[in-house]
Amino acid sequence: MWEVVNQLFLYIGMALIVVGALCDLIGALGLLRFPNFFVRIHAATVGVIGGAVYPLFGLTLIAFACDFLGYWRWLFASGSFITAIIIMFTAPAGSHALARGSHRGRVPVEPKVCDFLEEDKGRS
Amino acid sequence: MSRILSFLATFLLLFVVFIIASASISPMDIVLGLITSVIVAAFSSTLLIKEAPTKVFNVIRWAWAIAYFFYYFLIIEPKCHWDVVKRILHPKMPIKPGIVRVPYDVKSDYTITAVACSITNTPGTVVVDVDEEGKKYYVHWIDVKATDPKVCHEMISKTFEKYLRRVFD
Amino acid sequence: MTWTNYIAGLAALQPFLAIFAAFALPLISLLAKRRQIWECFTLTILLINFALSLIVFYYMYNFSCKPLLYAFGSWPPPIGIVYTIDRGASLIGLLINGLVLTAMIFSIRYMEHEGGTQWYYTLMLGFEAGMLGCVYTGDIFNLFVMLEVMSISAYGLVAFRRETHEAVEAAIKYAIVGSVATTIYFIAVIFAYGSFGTLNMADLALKLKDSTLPITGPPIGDILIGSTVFLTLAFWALSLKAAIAPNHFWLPDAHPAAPSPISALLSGIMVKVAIFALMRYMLTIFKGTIPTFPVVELLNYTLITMGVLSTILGSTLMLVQRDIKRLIAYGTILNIGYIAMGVGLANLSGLVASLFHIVNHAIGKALLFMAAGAYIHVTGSRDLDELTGVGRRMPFTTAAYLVGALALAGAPPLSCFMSKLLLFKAYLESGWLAPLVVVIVLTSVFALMGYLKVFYHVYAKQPTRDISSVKEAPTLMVVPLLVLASLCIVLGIAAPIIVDNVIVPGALSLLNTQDYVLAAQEAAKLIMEGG
Amino acid sequence: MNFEIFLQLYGYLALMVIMVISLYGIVRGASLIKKLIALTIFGDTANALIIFLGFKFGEIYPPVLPTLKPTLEDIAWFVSTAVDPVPQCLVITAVVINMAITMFLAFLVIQIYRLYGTTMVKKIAKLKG
Amino acid sequence: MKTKDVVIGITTAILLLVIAIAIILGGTGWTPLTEIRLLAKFYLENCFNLFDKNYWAASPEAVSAMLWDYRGIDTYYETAVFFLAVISGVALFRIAEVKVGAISSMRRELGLSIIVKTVTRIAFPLIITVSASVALHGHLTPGGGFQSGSMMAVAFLTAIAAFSRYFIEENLKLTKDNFLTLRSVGLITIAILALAPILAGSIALMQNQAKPWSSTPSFPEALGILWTAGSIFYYNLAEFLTVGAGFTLLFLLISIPEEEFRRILRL
Amino acid sequence: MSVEELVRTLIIAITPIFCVAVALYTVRIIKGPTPSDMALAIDCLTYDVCFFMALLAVYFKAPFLIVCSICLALWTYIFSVYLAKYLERRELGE
Amino acid sequence: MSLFAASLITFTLTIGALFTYLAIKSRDLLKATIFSAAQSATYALIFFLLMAPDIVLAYIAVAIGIYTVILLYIISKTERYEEVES
Repeated sequence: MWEVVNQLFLYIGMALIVVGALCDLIGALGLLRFPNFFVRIHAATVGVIGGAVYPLFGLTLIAFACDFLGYWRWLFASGSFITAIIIMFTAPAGSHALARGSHRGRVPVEPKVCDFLEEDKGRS
Repeated sequence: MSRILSFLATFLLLFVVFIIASASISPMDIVLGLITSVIVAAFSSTLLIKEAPTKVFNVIRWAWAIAYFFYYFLIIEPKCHWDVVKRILHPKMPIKPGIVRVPYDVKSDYTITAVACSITNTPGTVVVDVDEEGKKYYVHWIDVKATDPKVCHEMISKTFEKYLRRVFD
Repeated sequence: MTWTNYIAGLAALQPFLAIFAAFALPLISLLAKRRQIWECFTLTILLINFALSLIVFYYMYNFSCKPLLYAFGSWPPPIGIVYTIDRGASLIGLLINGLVLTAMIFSIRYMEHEGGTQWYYTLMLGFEAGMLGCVYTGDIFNLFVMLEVMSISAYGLVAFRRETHEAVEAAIKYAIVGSVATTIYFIAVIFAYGSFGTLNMADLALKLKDSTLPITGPPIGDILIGSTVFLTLAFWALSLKAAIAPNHFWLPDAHPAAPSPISALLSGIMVKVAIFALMRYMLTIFKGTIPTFPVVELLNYTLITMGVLSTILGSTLMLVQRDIKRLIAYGTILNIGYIAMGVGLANLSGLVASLFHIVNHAIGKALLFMAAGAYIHVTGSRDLDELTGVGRRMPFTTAAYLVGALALAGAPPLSCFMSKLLLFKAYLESGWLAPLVVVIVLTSVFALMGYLKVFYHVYAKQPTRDISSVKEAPTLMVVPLLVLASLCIVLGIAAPIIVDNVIVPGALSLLNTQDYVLAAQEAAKLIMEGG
Repeated sequence: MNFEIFLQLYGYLALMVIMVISLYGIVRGASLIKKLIALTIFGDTANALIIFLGFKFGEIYPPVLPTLKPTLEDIAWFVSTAVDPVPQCLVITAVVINMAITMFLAFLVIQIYRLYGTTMVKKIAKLKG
Repeated sequence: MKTKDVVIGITTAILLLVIAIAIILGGTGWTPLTEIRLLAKFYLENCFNLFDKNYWAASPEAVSAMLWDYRGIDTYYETAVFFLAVISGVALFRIAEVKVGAISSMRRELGLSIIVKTVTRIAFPLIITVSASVALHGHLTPGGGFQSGSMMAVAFLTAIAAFSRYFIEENLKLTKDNFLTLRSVGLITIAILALAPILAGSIALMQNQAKPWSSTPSFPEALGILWTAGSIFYYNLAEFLTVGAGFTLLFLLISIPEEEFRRILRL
Repeated sequence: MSVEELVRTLIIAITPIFCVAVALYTVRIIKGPTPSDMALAIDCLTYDVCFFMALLAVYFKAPFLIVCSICLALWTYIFSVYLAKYLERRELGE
Repeated sequence: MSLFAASLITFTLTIGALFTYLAIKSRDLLKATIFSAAQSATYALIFFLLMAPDIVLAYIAVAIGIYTVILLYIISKTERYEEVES
């Protein structure tokens, strides 16, 4: 039973890591290609959530399955899990704060379809 | 009473965090964890849990939270990722960015934050600002399909609110 | 454990205690908001330290001819950090303690109108600890840490008058230059560890002689290259800390900008601590041990050149200053030049002259700065033109100033005359370097002119403004001045006795690599065998 | 093995280049803040240099014994695989010390701006007269 | 200006060459290294050697053992450097207590948006707990007093950024005097721990375990189930408080608004 | 192929991808027209380094190295929050 | 030190040198601060690869956190642009 679960964990974890690496690459590409800061945030989200949180969860799963790490695999598991949770909490707050600060600091939003925040701020 | 409950809730949470952080359940870690959690909880319980600490002990809320966690990470996130990845890799970069208003209908700080974090964590939407009086987010959307607040709410944040209201509100 | 370890322990306790008191002082200042309590506390600690250093000094000169070793955490030399206290170190330690104590007593009244004196005293305690640690330590990395303790309190003290423009500006210049110097010293330590595989000074000396302490084994790298790079970088860093020209550029800004008692400490003793560390490296550890590549000799000649340069620079620039404290600060560069010239000779007579000049100059320079501080305290100005004539209303201060100035310029019966005479003699005996005596004589004359210029302005010149409100400085400021002045006279008159009984043994102990190494070896052997 | 030698030398060379660049920044930086940045980089590079001295080729491991009940074999394995702990100890001390100095310099820079209204070295020298 | 640039470039390049050549010629050992230095081997072999306790530090982490036992006095003075830097900063920014209520009520909008505030509220106790975990395992796993203390400072720093500096003073009821007190208490604990062997009759400052050549009462290796590695555990704990409080104190000071200072210094 | 070999091969295989990503982030940091862009790129870079550190800890079989990634994640958050605050207003402490 | 780790170190050091150069060159001090933070991140990875977890913990806290934050404080309290010398 445990054997099967371990194998499952291992393969899921490896798949997540591979996906994460690809997300990293694509996020970096997006960060390069996109035209302005606010659009780049989306690529950065791909890079952070897809490129760091998913693979860290995957690493947690792998650590359960890695017999060669011995007793210390619990430390691996807990460490990567805590890191993943921390990034999951803080990355959105950080990028939100950056976006808000940039918008107030007059970083250009062009190209854009609409900017209701600018309008609302202008009105009040 | 509520203060004691909030203290207890904070204490339990911190204890779990300590045990996970030290990755062992040896007697030494348990004793140290108890002491640390008591001290930290003593001065941060009011910070962490401002009102209605009974919510923390509600099992149904925790169940919803876990369900939401899996739903979010297994279904919503991959979908959004796939969408943005397509846009990045497409030679013409089909983007239509803009900042739209998204109204919300939740009460507590935690729900507002959780919904905002959920929106930000999905690629394609980023909360740029919050208007607490007008009860709306300003969301930067990579592909503006509609500018009407109702429709935006429908497309961006409805699912998150539905789950998170059950967890936090 | 024998009786000697307790004595070494007393030496090791001094910096520890000073830092302990510095840790406690902020707490005390929060609990008791009266400045008298802080002052009493600091004074008590400094008195205890002074008594301890006196005991160590007495013991070292009367009962022990070998260096004493103190092992922290009872770890023997190559494993842990040791303090090695020989006669020279105990002499400098006594000097440090005495001067800090004097400066502290002087500051009680001097700082009475300033806010935040608790931080001032805290930094002063830290400063003392840093200097003592630099002198006593027997570990090259510990020297780095202690240099930083000393430097950072010096930066803080220079910037203490935060509302004066030049103080903050001088502090930032000093801090940037000083931290570059200490980082370079750290790189030097890297090389020592890389090539020798040890951090202990005695072990370094042993490894140069194809021997070793237990555990560390033979050197790892090429000790020739390793020690060359180590010595060169350390030499540069320490010469910057010691303000030998051309590395003196920070001193004329930094030293006058500090409060006067701190200027006295900075000029009087801090630069000498760096010189002492240099002596440790060049004369005790690396002395004549690398026959194939004469790096030590090369550095000695460099030191002499730099010394000559600083004497000339210091003495000429002294004459054109308008600011009383700046003038005295240039005098420091001049005298550091003398000391460097003595050290550069690398023989007993040169070292004796240097060591005696360190003592004399420390006392004289502290006296001058404190007297200037008394003038400034009373009149509130540092410009010579505004100080004209105040000396007549302050007889004790002016008398003390005159004694100090004459002593520093080298007037015959006073202290520095003797040390300059020794230096003169050392150069006359040194063969082809003998023409350099001209420099000594000439710069002394310049120095005399510079100091007498101050005296002329302060005492002889007609006052340009109303000085009837000027009174003699408070007693607590005058007493330290008089004590230092009488020390100047005593050191001058009793010079033969002091040189024979104090300075020569100290210089001998500094030159005696054999005993220095033997102490470490014995400690290591004794402890390793479990006895 | 040759390739490893090349890598190690490249590491030293890169560190030297960084050190020279930062020294240049310290000497020639127009602003005190720039000097501060260069100073931090200089200190960090010195730290990296000493860590480079402590490493070795082969199987390596951090200098932490992963068990509380070691046997003799464990200790022998530990000694043969762990990297040099001495530079690490020195570097931690040096990092803290550099940080302390940088903090203090930062306070001084702010104070100098309050007094002089600028952080440019030349302007300060001019204002000082 | 160009010539000066060239001169500086050449001098720094000479430094580069000297050091690089010294390394390449083997000034710091053969290249590439496959063995570590003997002194380091000694530390590694003895820091947690249950079979020969003569030279042991009772801590399986060699770096912590070196920091607080083998080369303990270095760390003591390193703490002093940090302490003196803080004191210099306090002396430079010495200021009467800022009237808290007046200013915070004057300015309507403090801190960042509600999202960051709420995340900080959640993260604050969690970060402190994680840092405490690192501090309490400092003698067993990497990390120690300084590292965990600076992690604790993260919590207060986020609080300063996300709310404002008045948040710490008003909501947490911690003023800069409290931090100074906490810091002093931590430092005095360190000093007393270092002095304890002397008071117990040894002659060695900062002695952790009794040695055969210095057989005095040593720090107990463990308190019941709690392995304390002699004194290293207590040192780490005290340093944890000290560093956390020190950083917070400095950042509280530096985040006092500039207007306040200009008013006090009358600029 | 044993589990160990499998995992180690995987890690070595994805390292080039990681390096390319880091290089691309670097390009963005250098090009970034505004400080916000640079900060964003650094955020991504450090979070990726964070994940990579955890991965390498498995590769080196050194459990203690995993603590570093927690610390790095925390401080990166501080970095971005303070930069945001700088962009938003003049006094950082309010 | 395997070949794998050594080549990673080489790569990281190159990027670190690049960032240092940019940090010194940049006239915008805010950008210089960010460059130095990036340089610190590369150094953290190097320390990690050289198996020094203790240093990584201390170094990250100091270099990425404290230095950057304090430089931001300075820039916000003083001035952002370095003037070009004439």
